[in-house]
Amino acid sequence: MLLQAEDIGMYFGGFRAVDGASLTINQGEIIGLIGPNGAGKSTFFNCLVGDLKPSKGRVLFDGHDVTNASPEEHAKLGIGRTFQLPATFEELTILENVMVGAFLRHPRVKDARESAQRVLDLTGLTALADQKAKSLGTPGRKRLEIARVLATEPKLMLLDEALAGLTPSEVQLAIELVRQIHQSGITLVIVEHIMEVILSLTDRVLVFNQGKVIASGAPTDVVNDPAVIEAYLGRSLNKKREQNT
Amino acid sequence: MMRRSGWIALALVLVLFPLSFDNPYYEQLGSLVLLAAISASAWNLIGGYAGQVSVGNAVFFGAGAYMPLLFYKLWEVSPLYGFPAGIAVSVAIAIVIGIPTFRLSGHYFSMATIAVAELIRIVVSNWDFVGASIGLTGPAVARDWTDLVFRSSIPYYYMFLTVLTVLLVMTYCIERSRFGYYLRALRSGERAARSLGVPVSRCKLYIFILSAVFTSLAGSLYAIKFGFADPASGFGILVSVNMVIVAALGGAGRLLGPLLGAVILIPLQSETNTLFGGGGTGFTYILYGGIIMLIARFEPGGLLELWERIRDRRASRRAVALKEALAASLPNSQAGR
Amino acid sequence: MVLMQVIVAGLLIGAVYALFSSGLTLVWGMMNVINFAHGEFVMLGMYVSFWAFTLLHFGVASFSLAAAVMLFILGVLVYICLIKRVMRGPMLAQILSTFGLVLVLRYSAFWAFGSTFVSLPEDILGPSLNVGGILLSAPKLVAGCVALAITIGMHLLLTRTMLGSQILAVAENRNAAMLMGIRPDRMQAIAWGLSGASAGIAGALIATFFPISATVGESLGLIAFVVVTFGGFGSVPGAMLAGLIIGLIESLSAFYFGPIYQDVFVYALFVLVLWIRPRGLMGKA
Amino acid sequence: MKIFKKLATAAALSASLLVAPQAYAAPDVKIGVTFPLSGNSGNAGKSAVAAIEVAAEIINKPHPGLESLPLGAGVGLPNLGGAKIKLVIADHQGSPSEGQAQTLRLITQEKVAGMVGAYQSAVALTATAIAERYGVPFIVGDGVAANITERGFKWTFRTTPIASDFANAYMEFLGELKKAGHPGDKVAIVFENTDYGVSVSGTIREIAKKRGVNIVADIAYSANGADVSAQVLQLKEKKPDAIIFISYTSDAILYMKTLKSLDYRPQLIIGDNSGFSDPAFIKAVGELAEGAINRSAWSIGAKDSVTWRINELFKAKTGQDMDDTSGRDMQAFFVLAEAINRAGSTKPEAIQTALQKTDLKANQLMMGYNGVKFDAKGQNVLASAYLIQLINSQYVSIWPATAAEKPLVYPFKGWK
Repeated sequence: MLLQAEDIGMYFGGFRAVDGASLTINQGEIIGLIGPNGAGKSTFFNCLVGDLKPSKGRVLFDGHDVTNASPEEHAKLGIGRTFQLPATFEELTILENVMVGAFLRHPRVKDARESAQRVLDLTGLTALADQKAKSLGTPGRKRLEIARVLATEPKLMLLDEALAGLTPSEVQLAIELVRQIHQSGITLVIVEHIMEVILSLTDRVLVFNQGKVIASGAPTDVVNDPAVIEAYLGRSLNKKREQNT
Repeated sequence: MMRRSGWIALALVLVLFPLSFDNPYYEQLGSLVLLAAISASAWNLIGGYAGQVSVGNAVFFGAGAYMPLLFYKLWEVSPLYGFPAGIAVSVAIAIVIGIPTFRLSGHYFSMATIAVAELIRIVVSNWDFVGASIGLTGPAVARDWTDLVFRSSIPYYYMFLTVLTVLLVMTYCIERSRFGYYLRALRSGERAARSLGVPVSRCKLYIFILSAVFTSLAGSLYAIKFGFADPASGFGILVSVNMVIVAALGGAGRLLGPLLGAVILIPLQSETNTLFGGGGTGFTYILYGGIIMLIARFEPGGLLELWERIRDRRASRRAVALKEALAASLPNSQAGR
Repeated sequence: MVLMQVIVAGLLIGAVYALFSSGLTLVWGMMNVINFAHGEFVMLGMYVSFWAFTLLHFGVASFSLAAAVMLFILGVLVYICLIKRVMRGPMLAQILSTFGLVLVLRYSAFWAFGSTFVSLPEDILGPSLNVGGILLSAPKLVAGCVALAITIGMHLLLTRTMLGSQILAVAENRNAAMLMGIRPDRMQAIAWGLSGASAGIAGALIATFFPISATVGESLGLIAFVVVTFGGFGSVPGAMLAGLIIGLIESLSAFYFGPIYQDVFVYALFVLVLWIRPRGLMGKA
Repeated sequence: MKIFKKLATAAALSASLLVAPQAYAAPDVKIGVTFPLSGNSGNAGKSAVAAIEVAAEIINKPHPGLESLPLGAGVGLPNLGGAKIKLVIADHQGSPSEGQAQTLRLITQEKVAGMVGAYQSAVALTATAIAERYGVPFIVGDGVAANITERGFKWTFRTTPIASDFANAYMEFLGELKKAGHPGDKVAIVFENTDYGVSVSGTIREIAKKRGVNIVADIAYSANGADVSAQVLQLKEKKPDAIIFISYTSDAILYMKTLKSLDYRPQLIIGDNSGFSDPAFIKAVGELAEGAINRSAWSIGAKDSVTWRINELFKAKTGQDMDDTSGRDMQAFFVLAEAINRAGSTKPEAIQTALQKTDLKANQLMMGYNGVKFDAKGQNVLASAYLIQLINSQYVSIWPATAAEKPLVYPFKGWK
C-alpha cells in the first residue's frame, strides 16, 4: 500500500467540494479518477498533492502522514504531479525545465543535467532540448510537464488531464508514454475525461459525483454500474459501445 | 553568452578607464557609474533573478550609508568599522520584511518594501541620535588612510570596481548553480516550482538577504565617497527607484544588465543636467521618465534582450531549416501556437 | 470640545483621502496594476481647475467637471498607449511604466507651469460652518460629501449597472468575459478613465484649500497607497472607510503626540495591515 | 568618451552665452554658481540665480547710482585689468550627491575661481566638502544650518546671518514688546522637520531659555503634509503670546488658511523668512496674513536708493520684487567678487587670504547687515537681520527702530 487517503473532506465556506472520499493505492497500480465537471475530482487530486489542506481526513504516503505537508515535501517524498493547464517555465529551455526537477535528487549541476538528458531521451524531447519552453505547443508542454515530474524520480505520479486537448494521434503517443512510465515501475493516478484513456490504461477507477465517490472498481464494471451511467456516462458511452461492436 | 575575448575587453576598459585621461570629472563620473552598477546589481539578485520587485532596497542602502558615519560621529573611528554593522542591520531588516511577505504573491512584496522603507525613512528623519533630518557627515579631510577620504576619485573608482567584480562573480556562480536554476524557475511559476520540490520561500529569503548585504555595501561606499548621508539620499524612495530603473534598462535578471544600464543612464543624467540644468526645467527628469516608459512599454527585457533578439534574428535564417527538422521528431509540437 | 474638533478635522481630511484613493483602488483591484502616477493625476486635476478658474472664470462645479473630463481622457490615453501592453508583461514592467509616468507628468507640469505655488482664492467655497461650536471647513466639507457621493456612485456603478458588471467580469476572468462578447480592452480603458476622472474631481476639490504645485503629487501620492492597501485592493467602500480611519489616526496622533508622529503611526499601520490582514478591511480574500 | 567631451564643450558654450563674450581685455574670471533649479525648491533657486546674474551685470557694465557699492562702477575687476566676471551655472536639483558632482565639475572642468551656493544646507555640506578638498573658496549665501561652518573648513565662508542671529532678533523684539506693555513671554514654535526648521528652531529654543522666555508649544511637523488642523488646534488650546513659524511656502499658506477656517487669531505671528517671504505666499493668502511679522535683511528702500535700483534691475529680469533669500545670495556673490578684486589674482590661495581679510562696512552692502567680517570658522560675525511686517500685503521694515520704515501694528490683524 503506497498511498492511503482516509475520508477526505474539503469545504469552501458552506460548499463541500469533496465530502468524505477515500482512496487506497497499491504499488504499481494505475488509478483513474473520473466524474463530471465540478464533481470534486480535481479538488480531491489537489488534496493528495498538497496544494490544498483538506478540512477533514488524512493522507498517508509511504508511512508518512502528508495531510498538511507542503507541495515541496510531497515532491521530496516522491509524489509528482502535472497541472491541468501546463505550467512550464516559459523562459527556461526544455532541458533546464527538466533539470529543475532533476535537482531534487541530484544537487550537483553535472549530475542533474545527465539525469535530465536521460529523461528527455525517454520522453522523446531530446531534439528540442535547447529550445525555450514557450516555443512548444500544448502537446509539447504536457509532455514536458511529464518529463519534469519524471526527473524528480517519483514513486507516485498524478496526471491532471494530461491528455485533454490533444488530437487522437497525439493521445496515442501520450498513452504509450504513460505505459512506458508505468513499466518503469511508477504508480500512477490519472484524472481524465477521455474514456478511451481510462478504459485502456487503468486497473481501477473512482467515479466522483457531487463530492462523493459513487463507484469504484475495474473500469469495465464501473462503466456498467447504473449509478455511474445515470450520473455521468449516460448515453454517450452506450453509443461508444455500439460503435465498438 | 559572451566569448572570452569579450570578457577580457570589458575588463580592460573598466580597469583602464580612469587612467586613459587625466580628468577628475570623468573619474568622478566613472566612480558614480560603478556605484550605481553595484546597487543595481544587488537589486538585480532579488528583483531580476528572483522576479520579486523590491521598491524598498533604499532601506539597506541607507543602513549601509548611515552606519559608517554614525560610528565616526560616536567614536571618531574609521568609517570602515561601520561596514559590517550596516550589513548586519540590513540582513535583520531583510528577514523581518521577507519572512511574512514571501508567503504572499503579486504586489504585496513590492508594497511591503515601500512601506517599510518609508517607515524607516520617517523614523530616521526624526531621530536625533542619527542626525534626524540633517543627516550625518564623515571626516572631510583624512586623518589617515583608514578614513578613506581621498581628493581624487581614482581610489574610490578601484574600490568600487573591486566590490562590483566580487558581486558579479558571485552572481555568475549563482546563475550556474542549482540555486540559480531554482530562482529562475520560481520566477516563471511558483506553484509549478513548488510541485517539483523547490523550497520557494526559502530561496526568496536567501537571495533577498544577499541582495540586502550588497545594497548595504553600496550604501557604505556612497557614504565614504560623499562623506555625507541624509534621510533623502539614504532612504529616499528615489534611491530605490533608481536601482530598479538602472537594472531594468540594461536587462533585469541578466548578469551585465545593471552595469550596462548604469553606463548609459548615469552619464546621460549628469550630461543632460550639464546641458539643460542651467535652464532649470527639470528636463533631465522628463527624459529619464520617457526612457523608463519606453523600456517598460517596448522592451521589458531591457537592452541586452533587444540586442540578443537582433543577433538571433540574424542567426535564425540558418536555424529555421534545422528547427523544422527537429520539430518533425515530435508530431504537431507546434500545434496550438 | 477640542477633542470633538480634532476628530471632526480628522474625519474631514480622511474624506479627502478617500476621495483621491477611490480611483486608485478601482484600477488596482480591476487589473492588479499599481498606478504610481495617481498622485500626478490629482496634481493635473488641480492645475486644470486653476486654469479653468483663472482663464475661463469657471465656478467650482464646472471646473470640477472640466477636471473630471480632462482626466478621464488622460486615463484612457494612458491605458491605451501604455498599460494595455504593459499589463501582460512582467510585474517589473508594470511598476516601471507608472514610475516613468510619474516623472514625465510631474516634470512636464513643472516645466509648463513653473515651480511657483499657485492657489485658488481661499474663500472660493465660503467660510467655515459653525455647527454647535464645531467648525467645519467648507472646502473639506464639500470634498467629504463628494467623496461619499463618488464612493456610493462608483459602488452602484460596479454592482448595479451593465457597464459595472462587465468591468467586473473582465476583472474576474478576461477570457471568459471575451467569450461573453465583452470587449476587455474597452472595459479596462473605461475603468482607467473613471479612475482618472475621480482623480480629477479630487484634484479640483483639493485645489480649493491646498496650494497647487507640480510636486504636490509626491506628498499626496503615497497616502493613497496606504488607504487603498488598508481598505482592500479594489474595494471602493473599503477605501472610503480606510480614508476616514487614517484621517482620524493622523489627526489624533498629531494632536496628542505631535505631527511628526502621524506618519509613523500611519506607516506602522500600513506595515501591520500588510502582514496581519493582507487583503485589507474589505478586500476579497 | 568623445561624446562626453562634446557635451562638455556644448555645456561650456551654453554657459558662456549667459554673459556677452568679451572680444578684448583681460580674460574673464569664472565664478561657479550652483542652486536647485528643478525640483521642490526650483523656484527659490532660479530667483537666487537671477539675483546673481544681476549682480554680475552690475559689476561688468556701468549702472548709474550704484557706484557706492564696491565694484559698483561697472568696469569689471579693476585690479585684474578690468576682467569681466563670467558665471557658470549648474543645477544640483537639491540632491547632495548632485551638488557634489556639479561642484566638482565647475572646479575641475570650468576651472572656476570661486563658488557660490547652494540653498539647501544638505547640499551646502557636501558641495563645500569638495571645494575644501580642491582648495577653492566657496561662499554660502543662504544656508543657515550651524554645522556648515562648524567643521573647521578653511575654504568655506558664510555671509548670511545664521539661526542664532535671527533667534536673538526675535527675542529682543519680544522683549521690547513686553516693555511696551504687550504680553511676550509665552512663545510657540512651529517648524518643519528638515535641516532648516530643525536647526533654526533649536537655536531659538536655546536662546529663549537663556532669556527666560518659556515655550508653551514646540511643534515639529513634516513639510508638505495635506492637513495642519491638528497643529492649529494645539496652538489654539495653548494660547501663546506669539507663534514663530519656520515653514516652507506650501505649509505657510496652509497654516494661514487653517487659522482662518478654525477661527483662531493669534496675538502675534512671526514667520521665519522662507515660506513667508515667497511672493506666492503673499499672492495666495496676503489678506489672511495681514500683520504677520517676518525677518529679512533685505528691504527695497526709498526710491532711487541703491537697493531700490538693484530691485528695479531684478524686477526688469524676473518681473517680481527681489526677496530676502535671493538678496543674501547676491550679497554673497558681491563679497566674493570684491575679494577676488582685492586679491588681484585668481589664485585660490590669494582669494582665500583676501576673503579672510574682508572687512566691509554696512554702507558698502546691499543687504542690511552690520558689515561683513569673517571669523576663523568663516562665519560673518557682522551678519544681522531686521524684522518686517506685512502691511496691506506689502512687507515694510518695523524693527529695529533704526531701520524701521513704519511703526509696528499690534496685534496680528489677519483676515477681516
